[in-house]
Amino acid sequence: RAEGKPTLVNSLRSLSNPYHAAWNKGGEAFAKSLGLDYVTLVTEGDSEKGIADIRAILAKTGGNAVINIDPNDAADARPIVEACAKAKAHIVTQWNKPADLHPWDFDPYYVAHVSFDGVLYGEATAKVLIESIGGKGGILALGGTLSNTPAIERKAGLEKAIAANPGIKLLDFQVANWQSSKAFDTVAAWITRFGADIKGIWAANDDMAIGAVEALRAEGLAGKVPVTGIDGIKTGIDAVRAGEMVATVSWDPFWQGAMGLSIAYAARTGRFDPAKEPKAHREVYGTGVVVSKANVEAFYKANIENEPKLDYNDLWGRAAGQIRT
Amino acid sequence: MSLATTSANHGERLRSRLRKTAPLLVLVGLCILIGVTSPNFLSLPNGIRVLTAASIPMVLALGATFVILVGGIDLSVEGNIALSAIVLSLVLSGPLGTLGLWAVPLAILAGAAMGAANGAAHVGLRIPSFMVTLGTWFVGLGLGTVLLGGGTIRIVEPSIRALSLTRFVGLPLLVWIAAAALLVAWVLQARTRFGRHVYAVGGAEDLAALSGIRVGRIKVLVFILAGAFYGLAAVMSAAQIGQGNAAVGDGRLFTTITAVVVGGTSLAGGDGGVIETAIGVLIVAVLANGMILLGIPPYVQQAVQGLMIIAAVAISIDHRLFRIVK
Amino acid sequence: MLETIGLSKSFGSLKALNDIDIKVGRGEVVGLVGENGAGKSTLMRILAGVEQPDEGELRRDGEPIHLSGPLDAGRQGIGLVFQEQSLLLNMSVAENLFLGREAEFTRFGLIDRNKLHAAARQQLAKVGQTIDPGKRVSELAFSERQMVELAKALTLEDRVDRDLVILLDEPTSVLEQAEIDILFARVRALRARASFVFVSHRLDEVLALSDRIYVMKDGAIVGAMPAAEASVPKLHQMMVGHGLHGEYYRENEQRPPAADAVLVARGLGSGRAYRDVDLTLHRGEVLAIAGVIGSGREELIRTIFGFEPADTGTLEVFGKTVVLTSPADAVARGIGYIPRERRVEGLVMLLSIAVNTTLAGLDGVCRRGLVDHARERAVARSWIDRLAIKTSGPDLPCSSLSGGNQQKVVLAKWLQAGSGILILDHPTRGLDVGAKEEVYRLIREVCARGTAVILTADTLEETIGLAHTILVMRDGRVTAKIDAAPGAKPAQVDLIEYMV
Amino acid sequence: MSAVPSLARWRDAAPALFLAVLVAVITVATPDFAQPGNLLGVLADTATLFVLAAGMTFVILIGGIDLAAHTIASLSSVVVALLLPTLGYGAFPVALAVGFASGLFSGVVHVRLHVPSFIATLATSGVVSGVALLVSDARTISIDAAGRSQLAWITGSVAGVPAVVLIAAAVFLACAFVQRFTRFGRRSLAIGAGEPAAWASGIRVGRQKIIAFALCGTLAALAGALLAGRLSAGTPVLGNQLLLPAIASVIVGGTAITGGAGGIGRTLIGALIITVVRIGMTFVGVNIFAQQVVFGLVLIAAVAVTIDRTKIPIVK
Ligand SMILES: Nc1ncnc2c1ncn2[C@@H]1O[C@H](COP(=O)(O)OP(=O)(O)OP(=O)(O)O)[C@@H](O)[C@H]1O
Ligand SMILES: Nc1ncnc2c1ncn2[C@@H]1O[C@H](COP(=O)(O)OP(=O)(O)OP(=O)(O)O)[C@@H](O)[C@H]1O
Ligand SMILES: [Mg+2]
Ligand SMILES: [Mg+2]
Repeated sequence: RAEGKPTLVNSLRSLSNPYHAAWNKGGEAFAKSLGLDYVTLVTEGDSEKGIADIRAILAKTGGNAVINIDPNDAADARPIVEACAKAKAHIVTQWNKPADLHPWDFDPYYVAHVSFDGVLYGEATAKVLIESIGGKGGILALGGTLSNTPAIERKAGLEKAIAANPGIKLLDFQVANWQSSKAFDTVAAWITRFGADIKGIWAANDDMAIGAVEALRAEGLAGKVPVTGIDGIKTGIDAVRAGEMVATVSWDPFWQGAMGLSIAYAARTGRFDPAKEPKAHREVYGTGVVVSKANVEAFYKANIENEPKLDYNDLWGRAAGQIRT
Repeated sequence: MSLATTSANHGERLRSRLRKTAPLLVLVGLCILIGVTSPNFLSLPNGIRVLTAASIPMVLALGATFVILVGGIDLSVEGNIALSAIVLSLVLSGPLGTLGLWAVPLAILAGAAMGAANGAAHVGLRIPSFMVTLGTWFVGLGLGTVLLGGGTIRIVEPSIRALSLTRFVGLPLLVWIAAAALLVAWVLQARTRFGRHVYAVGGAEDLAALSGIRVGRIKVLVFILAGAFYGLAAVMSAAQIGQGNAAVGDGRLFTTITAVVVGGTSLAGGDGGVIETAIGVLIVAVLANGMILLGIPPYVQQAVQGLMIIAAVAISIDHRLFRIVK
Repeated sequence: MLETIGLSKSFGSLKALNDIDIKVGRGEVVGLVGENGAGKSTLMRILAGVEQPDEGELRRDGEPIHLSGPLDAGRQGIGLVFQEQSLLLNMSVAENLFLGREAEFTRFGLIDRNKLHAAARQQLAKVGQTIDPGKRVSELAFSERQMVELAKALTLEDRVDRDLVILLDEPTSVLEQAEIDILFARVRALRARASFVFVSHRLDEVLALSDRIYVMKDGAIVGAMPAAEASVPKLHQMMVGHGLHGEYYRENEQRPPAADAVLVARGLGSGRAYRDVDLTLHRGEVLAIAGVIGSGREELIRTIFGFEPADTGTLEVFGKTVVLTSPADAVARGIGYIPRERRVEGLVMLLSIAVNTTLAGLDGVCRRGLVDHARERAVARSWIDRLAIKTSGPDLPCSSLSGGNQQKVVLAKWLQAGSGILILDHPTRGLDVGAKEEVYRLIREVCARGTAVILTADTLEETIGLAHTILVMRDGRVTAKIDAAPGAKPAQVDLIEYMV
Repeated sequence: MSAVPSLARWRDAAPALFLAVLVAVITVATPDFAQPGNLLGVLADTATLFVLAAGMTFVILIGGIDLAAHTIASLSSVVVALLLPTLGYGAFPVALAVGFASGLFSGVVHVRLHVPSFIATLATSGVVSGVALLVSDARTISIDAAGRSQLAWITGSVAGVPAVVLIAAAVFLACAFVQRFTRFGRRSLAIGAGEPAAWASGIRVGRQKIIAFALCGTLAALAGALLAGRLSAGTPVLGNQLLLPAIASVIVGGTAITGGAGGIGRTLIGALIITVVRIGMTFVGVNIFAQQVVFGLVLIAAVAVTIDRTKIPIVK
């Protein structure tokens, strides 16, 4: 059976958020373009379930699978990659993996790891925020869950931007677990504590940014205190268009869902030999788009109003260098 | 009868009264404590913010109170919110977009329907409520995800957003809704037959049945009522953050049950009530608000909150009355 | 006006009722007696619509009726005062009295609390009680609860126009004499409107109150006679199958206690409940404590078992001064306790007889610290034999046993634990005469083997009959210590003098 | 002895039958499922969940609940990952001790302060995750290649059987032994089925309860160590999604949530049911959007079949 057509597999954290829903759509679109079977796996945040599901799919397909995964936790990547290599299935990981696990340790099955530079983009949104308040004043920051790697990186980016702008003071940092409702209550309490000292709010994702915007709106401050998010979900883009958020970053999850599979599929079908690819293509940063007032309308037309058009064969078009460790 | 026993009873009752008011004292003490260290806390605008933050948990906890009073537990809170919020946003954004406020009763109906399913499975199949509602938690989240394909719908309908953005006598409508829900719940609990029967079933359902109370029906009604409250809370959440998706209810379950228990309602059933719950909700809301005002670092917030809640419950539980605590 | 024709009811393979025909006439008080497990409560529950018969029918004034539930029975004027307490502890007296009938007190769907409380006060007055209707039932004494139960059944009076049938299932077992008098007076006064079915294990009461008496045995009626023609020995003969032993307590078989003291209390006191209590208990002695409710005797024995520590005084057990802060402490010192509420504090009803037998003395069936199941079963079996517990095996849950047999398992538990001091808190409550005799025999037996017993009994008669020594308490103080050696028993009046 | 098993026997066998039917249905749909290799994989994937649920069983049997077990597992994974480089195998006993202490804390707060276990353990979970975040500095701690050699007892296999399966089997036997043959086991059952009677029989109820929580904490820590082994890393959130499946395993097996009836054997079957349903859905190819719905419904169906209502007079 290993000679037959491979099954395409996307494994994600959950389907109940827009980010992963778009990722899944990308995977579906790619599978449709090739007419291959497509399976989605969801970890529901449970590492054990994520690993068990991968094992199950490997057992079911006899290893004839191409897997694109956003591991639930960095730690999950190793057992998953080991299982894939053992079953001779090709895999691309995204976002999370332990620093000491490398694709070239498992040639040719561990094709690549794709991530986005959280520090870079956390800094980028912070810069837009700082700029929008004229480089002076107090800002607040909403983080994701404390131990999450992207959350940590994005916060590091924020701190870099603040360090570069002595006029800016980080009044407080709180985590809102990526949730808008928690962000709402946190920002409300901040308004009590800091009042007019609040010049801007930086959030590690769009959901929390939306919660912040709404908390500001409830106090008649929406649009007056600039907010930034990250992720580029539709409601975030809408808020940028409305001027209530000043920036977000789009990772293009549609691209992640499609191209992760495309890269691994290309390796499986022999279009390239991973072992011969440079490291910059094995541990690769993708390109995010910082969406701000300047480019939001164009972005909206190209990506939200229309389904993004991708060239599935352009494997490295968005490669932005090798991942730092 | 001798004097000794009657006056002993007197002392006993006095103490149990004191214990009953303990959660209120804890709340007041907490407010004073935070107020002293962070004077802004006691300002009017912050009072309004605390009430706003308490409004959604309040409605959720009111629903859960009834379930806990009959001796059950409802874990489906988050699933129910997801489903109801998505029904709301679909009705608003779908072909029926002009329905406006009418989407609200539909969402509440969706919540009530899920409650009815809980009650029917619990009573009809004789499955512990813990397990039924654990199951329907997944079912609700799943249905919500299916209906929306995982996306988010923005809610722009002004009449819905008004629930969060319009103020009446200085308070957002959300707070008024929570207050109205509290009033309705209190009347139901304290002044209606239904309320009496809820306590009877929670006290001892076999004995209640002997007095001719239809235990099964009361339980189903309780789950429906709870579901309707969750549906209302879903509407409020969606109105507050202006979007509906399967994640709007995330993290609500444990805070809800915590609030109920902190208020002094016994998880064994039959004891406590919605006024107690209201105080419990306020304790939890004040604590959350206070921790940010005091600038307690995120690392230790959960721990601090946990310890405070242990303290609050330990102070207010009357261990003479509740010898057996499970 | 109420009759049953060929009623039968089975629980699984057990035939609890077999072809029962009884009649209750207008204004009549019908006594119903029988051993534990004879089927009395089952019959009462069917009459009250709580359970449905498998066969047979009920007739009301000659018309066949079908009772689908307790409410239905209420509509027919039939009310039941339950054997087990049926009040909800978490609700107020008034709420309990009118539970299920709140509709009568609602206006626009809301309950009118004042109206409810007024009605409750009126209802309580009928049974001579002035309890605050807003009080939680959990705050009431057991006897008060029983009177509230009666008042609850009597709410039928105002509800139904026709004649009433009130079913009283062992209403007197938790009452003191004064309250029993109120109850009986009430029953007699109501005969103009109501008939009664009265179940009790106290045969003299049944004889005193009833017009006619039915005797049940093994689910069938084995005798019916006017009360005038009945007597305690005759009823006993019919129920148990053998005659009543000439002398109930067999004084001649009581052995005198030994001289050595096993438990000595000096100046014991606890809050307002009791104070300055001195007592000495000897090996093989039955020390009975007499007193009305509020005399402090309940609290005193609970102190001795470690439920509530005393505030003052000292306690010496087997020669050692001890402070008992929990039952575990008491058990470790060799004290055992047979509670009044055996379903709650005596047995773990859903677990097997074997497990319950070793609950307090698990060490006895352990080998190298581990539970030896074979040994445990053997031990349980031997107790089943020695105490003649009616059951088909040690693995059955205690919930399958009748009251008397449950009591024997509790006793077995303490004997297995090797307790040298047993506290018996109303040990014969709810037991039939045969079972009572059984318990009396066991008490004599354990005393003969050196166990010392502290007893609070159901009746004065029992107190006097069983005790070697009687301590009388009033208002928290010991008012008399009366010798009750066999052959030199005091009279009841001698005790009452010190009790009230 | 009759040839036809009595009703009671059928009732005891209900959970196992349900499991067998599940496996049969999945195998019919996708025969590969029943391959020995895959079945061993299923067992291995059940191991961690089972160990956590085993601890939970003790607590649920006495009528309590432990909502901190998952955070204890996470903390333990962090402790293992942090200490493995310096302490080597010594890291595991330390992790177990930390779990024991956390469970002890829950138990003491619950029993001595009379706080309902639901709240006491919820609060403990906050404290424990706080500690986990602090000691790990909120980061994933990878176990490097050197450390991984000391994980062989978790990651390896013996005669083709994954080591975790053997560990879980040992835990099962130990727990079954404790429940059946120790005084603690017997007393917990009595406490769950009739706390007042147990107390009035001289059982030190408080102490037994605390032991149950401490045991649960220790087993949770073992589960965390297994997780750390399987993932070669410790993180402060590693076990976080295991709480509900663990509780569900206990109840799906037929142990009463109110305590007093059930046991470790039932939990084993319950954990297998949970894993088989989850993996089975992937195998059969149930639509991803429908999976949560199916999972929820199967849970409900499973309990409907498995609970022994004769031992639970009132279903709450
Ligand atoms: N729900 C039930 N399930 C099984 N057996 C039952 C049930 N109720 C009663 N029995 C059995 O039916 C028989 C009659 O019980 P019942 O309670 O009517 O006796 P009783 O005459 O009232 O005894 P007592 O004097 O102890 O109150 C007993 O053997 C009892 O064990
Ligand atoms: N006065 C009482 N009446 C009935 N039950 C009680 C009473 N006091 C305690 N209990 C029972 O004991 C349990 C725990 O009580 P406690 O904390 O005193 O432990 P303990 O049984 O005395 O054991 P330890 O020796 O470990 O203290 C309670 O949950 C309850 O079941
Ligand atoms: Mg009876
Ligand atoms: Mg103690």
